[in-house]
Amino acid sequence: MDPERLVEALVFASAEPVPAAAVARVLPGDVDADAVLVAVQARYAGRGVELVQVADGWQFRTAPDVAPLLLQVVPRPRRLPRAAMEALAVVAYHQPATRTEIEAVRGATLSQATMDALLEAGLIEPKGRRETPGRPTLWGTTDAFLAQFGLRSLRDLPRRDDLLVERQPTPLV
Amino acid sequence: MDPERLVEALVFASAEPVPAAAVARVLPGDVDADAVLVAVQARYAGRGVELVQVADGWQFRTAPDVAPLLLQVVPRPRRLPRAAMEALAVVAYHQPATRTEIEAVRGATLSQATMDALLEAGLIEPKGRRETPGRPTLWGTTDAFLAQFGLRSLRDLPRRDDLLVERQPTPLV
Amino acid sequence: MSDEPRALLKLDGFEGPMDLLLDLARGQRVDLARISILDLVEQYLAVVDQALRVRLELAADWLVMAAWLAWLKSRLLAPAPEGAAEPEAVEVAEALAARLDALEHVQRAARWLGARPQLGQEVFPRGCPEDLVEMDRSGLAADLPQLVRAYMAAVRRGSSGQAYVPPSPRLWTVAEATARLTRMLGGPLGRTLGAGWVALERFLPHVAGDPAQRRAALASTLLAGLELARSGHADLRQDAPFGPVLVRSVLVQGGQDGP
Repeated sequence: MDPERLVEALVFASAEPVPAAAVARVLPGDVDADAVLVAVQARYAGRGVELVQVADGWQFRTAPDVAPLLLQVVPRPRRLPRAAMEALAVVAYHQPATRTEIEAVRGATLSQATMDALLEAGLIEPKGRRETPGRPTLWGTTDAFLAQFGLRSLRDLPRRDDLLVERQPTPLV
Repeated sequence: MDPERLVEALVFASAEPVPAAAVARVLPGDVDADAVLVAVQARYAGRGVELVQVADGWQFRTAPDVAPLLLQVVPRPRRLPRAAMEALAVVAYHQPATRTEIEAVRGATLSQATMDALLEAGLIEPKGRRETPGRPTLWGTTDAFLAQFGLRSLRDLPRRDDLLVERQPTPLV
Repeated sequence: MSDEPRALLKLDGFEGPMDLLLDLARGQRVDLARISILDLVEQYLAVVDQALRVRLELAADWLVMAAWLAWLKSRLLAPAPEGAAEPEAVEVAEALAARLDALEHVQRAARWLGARPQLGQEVFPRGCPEDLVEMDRSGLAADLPQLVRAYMAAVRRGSSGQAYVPPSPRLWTVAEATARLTRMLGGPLGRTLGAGWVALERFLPHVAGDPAQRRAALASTLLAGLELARSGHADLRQDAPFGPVLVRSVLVQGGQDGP
């Protein structure tokens, strides 16, 4: 059996990212799962459906440029509002973080609606408590967060400096 | 936009089979939906995933020859209901025993469903009849019973006397 | 004065005082590390002042920030004497600049995330995943400890004092039916009926839902009727096959007119 066909079928069947280890399990011992995955990825490059590496796994996804036409047919949930995106960014960079810490960085209170939106979308999850008075809950991002934004790991987040340099410093007059 | 890419993505992302008419609605007016579908089908022919036409539309599916190789069989052993477990235990210790005798030891009636469950699991079997009025069937345990409970023979069952300490009358305080 | 509506409008769009400060800092068009905190304070106070002139109520955090910035401004202009207990105004200003820098980073990170193709927004996963897992339910989860516990539980219940009686369905016997039929034909019902024919079904005992018990009662009552007819105590009649069986008391006709 052609290993590419096996891998293609296995990853295609799942709506979730499939870990490379799970791919390796269906292949004969002497076949390199990563090499096969990369070969399948190349085969689908530029097609309407692409193979991407996200959240410690591999997933077939529609190509981003097809979206406008797809959205006529496939339902799309509401986008996260700005407050939720910023709170999410704080958690992503400062995790694990308490609610108070998130509020401190943003300089604004975190509304219940924002917390609910992030929790319902499964983008953040409790990661224990901080051992300080009141034992506040610590929040961190989930694998669903990585999958949602097409990240392989938190290391794929741009470095702080890379985010800030895009701005050209205007010389003082 | 390459119509094949669009159709590929549309069928991939849909939760239901996509009728050709729905494909046509997404494509520009002058593009023949059926022709595009057939072209995509040809592209996937022989791959791990195939585009197939089912009753109400088009759908991607794992290639029939690949599916069995990916099928993961997960053992999910059943538990015996409590009544069946007790009846089995009574048979084990009192065999050969009639149904009425099992009921007498348990102090509860034995439903036909419970008997059927034990018979189907191959744990008990008829061992002749008792020569009393009505000639009731005698039941005993099987070799499958021994295998299930890791016993070499019925003598390996814990001794009845070791299990049942004579109940002491509770001292009055 | 033409600035007022614009200032108010702007205030409503901000996620709090820090957000406004950051926006004002960006307006200085300089590197965030080199912004003039003093200018920033002036601008913030001006915006809040304008907002207050148009509407009196303003969330507390805006006013707290305004008061704090006013303090910072005074300290920056007239530094506290050496050795004062208060923190150096310059250090406080630097801390504020650092907070603005952190917020700037978060807002950029949020925009970076927002610009990525999002699952369910710009990219979509397989809509109808296929289940490649099959459950094998043929095995049995049962071990010796469970068997032993079950045995002990069974024996304890069996010897718990309540004598076990196998249930026997309560069936209406022919003797009971005969007694009932005789009693009813000779009783008030029989006297009321006189010599009339009555459907045998009216002599059935009251039986709860169980069909087997109903059939048994019907059969016993029919046999009882035949028995009474044989001994000359009653007449039976059936006008058509499968029609109702009628019964008539001979006792009444025989002149035994009650006590």
